[in-house]
Amino acid sequence: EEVVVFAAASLKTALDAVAAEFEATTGHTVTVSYAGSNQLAMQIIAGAPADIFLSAAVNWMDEVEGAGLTAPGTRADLFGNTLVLVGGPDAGPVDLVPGVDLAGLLGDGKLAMALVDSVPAGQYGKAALDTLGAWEAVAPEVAQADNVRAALAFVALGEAPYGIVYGSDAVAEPGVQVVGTFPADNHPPIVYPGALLTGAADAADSAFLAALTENAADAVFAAQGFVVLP
Amino acid sequence: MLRVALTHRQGDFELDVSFDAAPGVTVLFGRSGSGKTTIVNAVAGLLRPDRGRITVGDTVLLDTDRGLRVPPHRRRLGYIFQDGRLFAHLTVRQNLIYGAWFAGLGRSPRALPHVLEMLGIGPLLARRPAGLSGGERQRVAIGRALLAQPRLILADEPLSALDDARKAEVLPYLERLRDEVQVPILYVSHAPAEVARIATTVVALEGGRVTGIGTAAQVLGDPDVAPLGIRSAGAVIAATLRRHHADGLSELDAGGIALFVPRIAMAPGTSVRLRIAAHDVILARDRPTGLSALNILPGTITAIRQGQGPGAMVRLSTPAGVVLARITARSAQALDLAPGTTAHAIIKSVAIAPDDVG
Amino acid sequence: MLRVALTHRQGDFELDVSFDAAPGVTVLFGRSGSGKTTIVNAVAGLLRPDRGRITVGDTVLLDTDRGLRVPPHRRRLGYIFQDGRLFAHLTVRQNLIYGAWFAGLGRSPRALPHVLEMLGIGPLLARRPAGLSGGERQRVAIGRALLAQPRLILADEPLSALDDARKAEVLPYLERLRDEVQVPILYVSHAPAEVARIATTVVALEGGRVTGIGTAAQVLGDPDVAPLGIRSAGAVIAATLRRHHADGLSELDAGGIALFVPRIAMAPGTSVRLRIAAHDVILARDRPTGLSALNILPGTITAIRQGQGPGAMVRLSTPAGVVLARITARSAQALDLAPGTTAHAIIKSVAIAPDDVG
Amino acid sequence: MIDWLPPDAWQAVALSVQVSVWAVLCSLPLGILVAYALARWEFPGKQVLNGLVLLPLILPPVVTGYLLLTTFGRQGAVGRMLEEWFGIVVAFRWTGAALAAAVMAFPLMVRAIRLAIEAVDPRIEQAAATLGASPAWVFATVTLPLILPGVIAGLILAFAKAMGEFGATITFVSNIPGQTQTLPSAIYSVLQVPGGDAQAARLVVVAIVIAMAALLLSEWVSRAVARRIAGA
Amino acid sequence: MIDWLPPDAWQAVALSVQVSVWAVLCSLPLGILVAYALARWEFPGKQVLNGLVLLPLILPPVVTGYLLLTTFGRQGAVGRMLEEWFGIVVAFRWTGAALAAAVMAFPLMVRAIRLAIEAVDPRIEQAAATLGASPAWVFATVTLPLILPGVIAGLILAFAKAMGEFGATITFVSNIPGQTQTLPSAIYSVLQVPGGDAQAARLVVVAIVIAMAALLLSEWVSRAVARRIAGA
Ligand SMILES: Nc1ncnc2c1ncn2[C@@H]1O[C@H](COP(=O)(O)OP(=O)(O)OP(=O)(O)O)[C@@H](O)[C@H]1O
Ligand SMILES: Nc1ncnc2c1ncn2[C@@H]1O[C@H](COP(=O)(O)OP(=O)(O)OP(=O)(O)O)[C@@H](O)[C@H]1O
Ligand code: MOO
Ligand SMILES: [Mg+2]
Ligand SMILES: [Mg+2]
Repeated sequence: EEVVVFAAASLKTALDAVAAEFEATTGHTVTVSYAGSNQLAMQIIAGAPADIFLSAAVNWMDEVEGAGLTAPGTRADLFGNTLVLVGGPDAGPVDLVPGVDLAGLLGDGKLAMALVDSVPAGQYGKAALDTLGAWEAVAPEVAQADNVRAALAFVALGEAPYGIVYGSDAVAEPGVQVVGTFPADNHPPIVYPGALLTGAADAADSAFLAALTENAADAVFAAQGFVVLP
Repeated sequence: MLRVALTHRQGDFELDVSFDAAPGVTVLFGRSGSGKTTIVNAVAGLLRPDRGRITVGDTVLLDTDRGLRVPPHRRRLGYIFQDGRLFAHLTVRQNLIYGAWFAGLGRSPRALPHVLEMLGIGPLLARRPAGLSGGERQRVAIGRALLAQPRLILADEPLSALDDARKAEVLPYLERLRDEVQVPILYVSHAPAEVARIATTVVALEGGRVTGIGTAAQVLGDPDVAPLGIRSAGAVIAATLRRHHADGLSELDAGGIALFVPRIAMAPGTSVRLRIAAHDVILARDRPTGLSALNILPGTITAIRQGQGPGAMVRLSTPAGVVLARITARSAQALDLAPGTTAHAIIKSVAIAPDDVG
Repeated sequence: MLRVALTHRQGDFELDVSFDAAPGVTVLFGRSGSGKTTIVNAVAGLLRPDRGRITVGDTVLLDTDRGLRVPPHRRRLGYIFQDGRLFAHLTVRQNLIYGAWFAGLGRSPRALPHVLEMLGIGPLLARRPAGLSGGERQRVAIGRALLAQPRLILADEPLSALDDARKAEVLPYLERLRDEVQVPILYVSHAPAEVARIATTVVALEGGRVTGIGTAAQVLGDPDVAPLGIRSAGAVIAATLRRHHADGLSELDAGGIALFVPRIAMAPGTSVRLRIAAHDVILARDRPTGLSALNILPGTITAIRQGQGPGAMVRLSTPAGVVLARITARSAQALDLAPGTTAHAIIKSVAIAPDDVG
Repeated sequence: MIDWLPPDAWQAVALSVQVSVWAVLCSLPLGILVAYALARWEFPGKQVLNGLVLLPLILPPVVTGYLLLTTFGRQGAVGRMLEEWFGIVVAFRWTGAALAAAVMAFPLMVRAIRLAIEAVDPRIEQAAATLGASPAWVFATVTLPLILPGVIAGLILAFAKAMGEFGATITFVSNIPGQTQTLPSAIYSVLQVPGGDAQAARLVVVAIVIAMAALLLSEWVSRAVARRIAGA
Repeated sequence: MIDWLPPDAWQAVALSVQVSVWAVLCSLPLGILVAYALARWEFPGKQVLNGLVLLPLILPPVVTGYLLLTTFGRQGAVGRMLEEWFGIVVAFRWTGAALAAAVMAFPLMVRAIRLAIEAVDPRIEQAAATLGASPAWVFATVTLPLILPGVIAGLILAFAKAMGEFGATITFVSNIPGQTQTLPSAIYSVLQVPGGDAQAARLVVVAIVIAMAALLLSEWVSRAVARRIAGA
C-alpha cells in the first residue's frame, strides 16, 4: 500500500529516515512530497491526493481543517522547534535579552530571516524580536529569504553576519554557529501539527502517522534538532 | 480571351486601364514605371485593385462591383516573375514540378524533359537556387510556370536576364504555347523585336494609361504611339513560306513578292510574320542593281512625316503590305520623295534577325 | 588598369581566367552561367577565390600567394548588382548618398542633381524601395554606385531592367565616367550594341574560360569568337566629329570619308566610336546612286568567310578602317565578290542608333 | 555511474525529460498557429491574444501555478470538465507537470516562431499561390520549411525552459516523487536538507548536460536545415 | 486609487519597473553582441557560449540565484573584485536585483535578436561593404535598422521576464522592502499568508497592466518601424 505524505520542506532529513525505516519494516511505500506548508495546504484544498499532511505551522493546518479535509480526531501537534540566532564561525555569543542592540551588532550587514510576513520561521522571528523590542531598529536591515534554508545560506556564505533560523536548520550546517537561542516565550509556540486527511482510506496511512510518534522516530527527529512534543 | 478593366491608386501613381486582348499573346509595352507589373499583379490576384473587372474566357477572376474575387491559387496561372522568386528550400527539380503537382500532373509531368532541354537546365536539377547564376535562376522560373499547365501565362520581362541565344531558344516555345495549346499570355517587355515577334495584341502604356492598343503591326507601325521611341517603329508583314533553298535561305511570298530570309525552321506553306524595323529599310527611286541586298519591294509612298530630329518616316504601300522606312530628311529631299511617288524598299536578308520572323 | 588572374571552383563549375584590362571599360561577355558574376564578385572581394591576384592600377586588391586580401569596404568600388540590393529601410535619397557619405562627400554630393536627372529618379527621393517598380529600383542602384565616387565600377548587367530610352540616357554617363574621370569599369553585358559602344576591352567568356580578349572591334569583329552568335559581330570605327548640320545630322570624318549620323551631342573635334553591325551593311560593286542611304564607303575586300548558314562575312578594308558586312552567300556569288575586288559598303545614317555612337 | 545519484533522482531526471518532451511537442501545433496568427493576420483582439501568450512570462511562476491549480485542479472549472467528460485528470499527475511546463514555455516558443514567420518574404508565398497552392499548402510546402530553423530554435528554447520550470509546477502538481517530482523540484528538495549542496550540485550537472545535449542537437539539425536551404 | 494597494506595494511596483528597465537596457549591447557572434561568426567555443547564454533558462531560478550569490556576493570572487576596485556592491541592493533579472532575461533577449540577425540577407550587407562601409558601419547602418523589430521584440520579452523574475532575485538579494522587494516578491509574500489571495490578485493585476502596456508600446513601435521599412 502507498502512503502519500505532504510534508513541510524543513522536515525532509528526518522524515526521509523515518519513512525508509517504515517501508523496511512494513513493506508499504511512503511517498513524500516536500514543499512550503502554504503550497501544500492550497494543493490539499484543491484536491491533492494526499493521505497525511505535516505542516510547519498551525495556521496552514487550520486552513485545511477549516475546509473539512482532515479526518476528525487525527490532528496532533507532533514536533516543536527552537528559534535561534546564528552567526559566522567568528561570531561571539549574543545575549538575547530585551533591549539587545542587534542593529549595532550588524554594523552595515544584514540580518537574514525567512519572509517575515508569510514564512513561519520569519513570523516567529519577527514576533521574538518584537518582544525583545529590537524589531523597529533592525527591520530595515532584514534580508528576507523565501525559506529558512535560503536565509541560512546567506549566513553560511558570509553574506549576512547573522540570521534567525530554526534550531533544526542550524544543526547540520557547518558554516554557521548558534550564537543565541530565543526564549520560547518570546514567540508563539513553534509547532508542527500533523493529521490524517479525509482521502486517506487504508490502514497503512494511520500506521505511518502513528509511527511518527514512536520512540524510534522521536530519536531521529531529536537528533535533527527538533523538539519532540509529548 | 482576356478582358481587363482596372483603376488603382498607389502612392502618387494612378492606374486607369481597360483593354480586351484577342486570344494569343498580349504584350504590355511601356517604359519603366508605367504600371505594367501593377496590371499583371492585379490579374494574378496578388494586388487588390481599388476597382476593376478581369475575365479570362468565360471565367470572371475579379469583379469588384459584384464583390467577386477568385483567390490566386484558384486562378490557374503561370506567373513568371521579374525577380524569379524561386523556392530557396527546394531543389531545382522540386521547384519545377511545384505547380505541376498542384495541377494534378504528378511528380513527373510529361512536358518536363522537353522544358528541361529547351531551357538548358537539365544539369541543374539537383541543385538549389542559391547555387545558380542569375540567368539560370530565371530559366528555372520560366520552366516552373510553364509546367503548371496554366490557363493563362503571366510573364513580367521573363527574358531580360537571358542572353540572346537563350532568348532565341525560349521564344519559339512561348509561341508554340500561344499557337498550339491556346494558352493566352500576358507579356511584359521592353524589346520591340520580342514584341513584334510574339504579340497578338500590343497594349502601349504610359503613366498608368493606355495610349495605344492593336496588333503589333498597328502599334509598332504607328510612329505616334511607339512608346519606347522611334527605334521601336517598324512594319509587321504577313507572308507564307514558299520553299527552302540549298544555300540556307528561305523564300517567302509576301503578296506575290519573293522575300529571302535566313532559313526558318518551318514547313513550306506555313504563315509567318516578319518584322521589318523602319531603320533597316533603304529607299531608292529606281530599282537598284548590283547590290548585295536581296529583297527589293516596289511601292508607292502614301505618307512622309518629318520628325523633330534629322529623320523622316516614310510609309510605302507595297504589294506585301505597308512598309515603314526611317530615312534622313536630307535623303528624302535628295530623292525628291513625296506622297504618290513610286519608290523601292531595299531590305537585307540578314538584317531580318531570326528573332524577327516567326 | 585592372589585372585579374583567378582560379576558383564552385560545385561543378570551374573558373580559370586571366586578363589585363586597358584603362576604360572592360566588358565581360558570355552567356548565362559562363562565370561573369563570379569574376565580378571576386574583384569586389565578396567571393574568396581559391587562388588569384587582382590589381587596380598600383593597388593590389588580392594576392592569395602572398596572403593579401583587401576587405571589400577598402576597395573603393561601386558595384551595381544584377539584383539591385537596395537598402529596404532607407529612402531612395538615403540609398543614393550611402556610398558618397563613406567616401567623404557628405550628405549632398555634388553629382547628385546630375545623377538624379540622368536616371529620372528625382521624384522618387522620398520613397522607399518597396514602393518602386523593377526598373526604378535598378536605376537607384546605379545612382548609388555612381555617387560613391569609386575608383572602380563593377556593373553586372546593370541595364537589363531598363527600357531602351533609359538605356540610351544612362550609357553616355557611364562613357563620361570612363573618359573623363578615368574610372575603370568592369561591365557584364549580353547586348552587343552596349558592348560595342562602351567597351575598351572585351573579354569573351565561355564555361569559366577566356575564349577571346581584345578591343571591341577585335572581339566583335572576329566571327570566330562572337560568344553570343553571329549577330553580335560588327566593326567599330574611330572617327572625328566634323560639324553639325542644320537638318539634324552630324558629319563625321572617318579616315577622310564623310559619314552622316543622327545628331550626337558633342562638340566638333571630338573623337567618337561608331559601331557598324555587320548585318546592317549592304555591299555593291559599283558606287550606287539614287539611294536614301547617305554613307558609302569604298574599299577593297580582304577576306570572305562562308559560315555554316546562308551568310557570308565579308571584310572590307576602307579608308575609315575595316568594315564587316554580313551578306548572303548568294549575293556574294551574284556580285562576284572575292578578296582583292573593290566594293562599296552602304550604311544608312539612321541604322546607326544613338546607342552605337559615342 | 548509476550510483552517482540515488534512484529517485534518476527517476526525477527521467520524468523531467518525459514531461518536457511532451510539453513541447503537444504545444507545438498550437504554438505555430498562434505565431502565424500574430505574424500575419489582423483580427480584433490580436493584442489581447498577444498579451495572453506572454502572461506566463510576466507573472511570477507561483501565480501561474496557482491559477492552473484553481482552473485545472480537480475542483477547478476546466479540471472538473475534463474529468467528467473525458476522464482526464491532470492535477497531481505528470500530465499536469507537462501542462505547467507547456504553459510556461509557450511564450518563448511562440515568439521564436513568430520572428521566423515574419522573416519569410511574402512574395515567395505569393509565387506559390499563383502556382495553385491553397493557403494551407503554401504554409506546408513553403512557409513551414523556410521557418524550420526558427521552429527548431523555438522548440529547444521551450524545451530548456520546460526542463528548468519549477515554481508553477510545484505549485500546481506538488512534488510527489515518481509522479510529479521533476529535476528542479528534486533540486529544491535536496537544497532544503542541510548539507544537501553536494547532491544538488550533481543534479544541476545532470540538468545542464541534458539541456546542452538538446541544444547541440538542435543546433546541428538547425544548421543542417539551413545548409540545405542556402547551399549547393 | 492609491489606497487600493498599501504603500509598500506601490514601492515594490516602482522598484520592479526600475529594476527591469535597467536590467534590460544595460544588457542590450552585450545581448546584441552575443547574438551577432552566435548568428554570424565561427569561433572555437561557440557552442559553449551558446550553452552558457541558455543556462539561466535551464536551471531552476533558485540555483541561478545561488550561483549569483556565490559569485557576486560580498564574499564571492567577482563581488569582492567589484567592491575593491570600483566600490560597487550589488549584494542586497536593487542593482543586484537588476543583475539577477538581466541574467535571467538574457537568453530570451539573445535568442530573439539572433533570429532577427539570421533573417537579414547577407547580400544586402555585402552591398553596403562595397560602398565603403566597414563592418562596424555596416552593422550600424544596415544590420541594426533591419533587425530593429527583432531587437524590440527581444527587449520586451526580456522586460516581461525581468518583471516576472522571482526565484533568482530573492535567492540572490533577498527581499528587503524598498530595496530589493520587487513585485513578484511582494506577490509571493502575500500569497504565503492565509487569505492573502485578494491582495495578491490586485498585485497580479498591476503586474499584468504594466507588462501589457510595455507590450502594446513595443508592438506599436515595432509596427511603426516595420511600416517604415515595407511601406511607400
Ligand atoms: N554558390 C554556388 N555553388 C555552386 N555553383 C555555383 C554557385 N554560384 C554559381 N554557381 C555556378 O557557377 C557558374 C557561374 O555562375 P555565375 O553567376 O558567375 O554566371 P554568370 O556568367 O554571371 O551568369 P548569368 O548571366 O546567368 O548571371 C554557374 O554555372 C553557376 O551554376
Ligand atoms: N507599393 C507601392 N507604393 C507606391 N507606389 C508604388 C508601389 N509599387 C509601385 N509603385 C509605383 O507605381 C508605378 C508603377 O509600378 P510598376 O511596378 O507597375 O511599373 P512597371 O511598369 O512594371 O515598371 P518596370 O518596367 O520598371 O518594372 C511606379 O511609378 C511605382 O513607383
Ligand atoms: O517548512 Mo517551512 O514552510 O519552509 O517553514
Ligand atoms: Mg515591373
Ligand atoms: Mg550573373
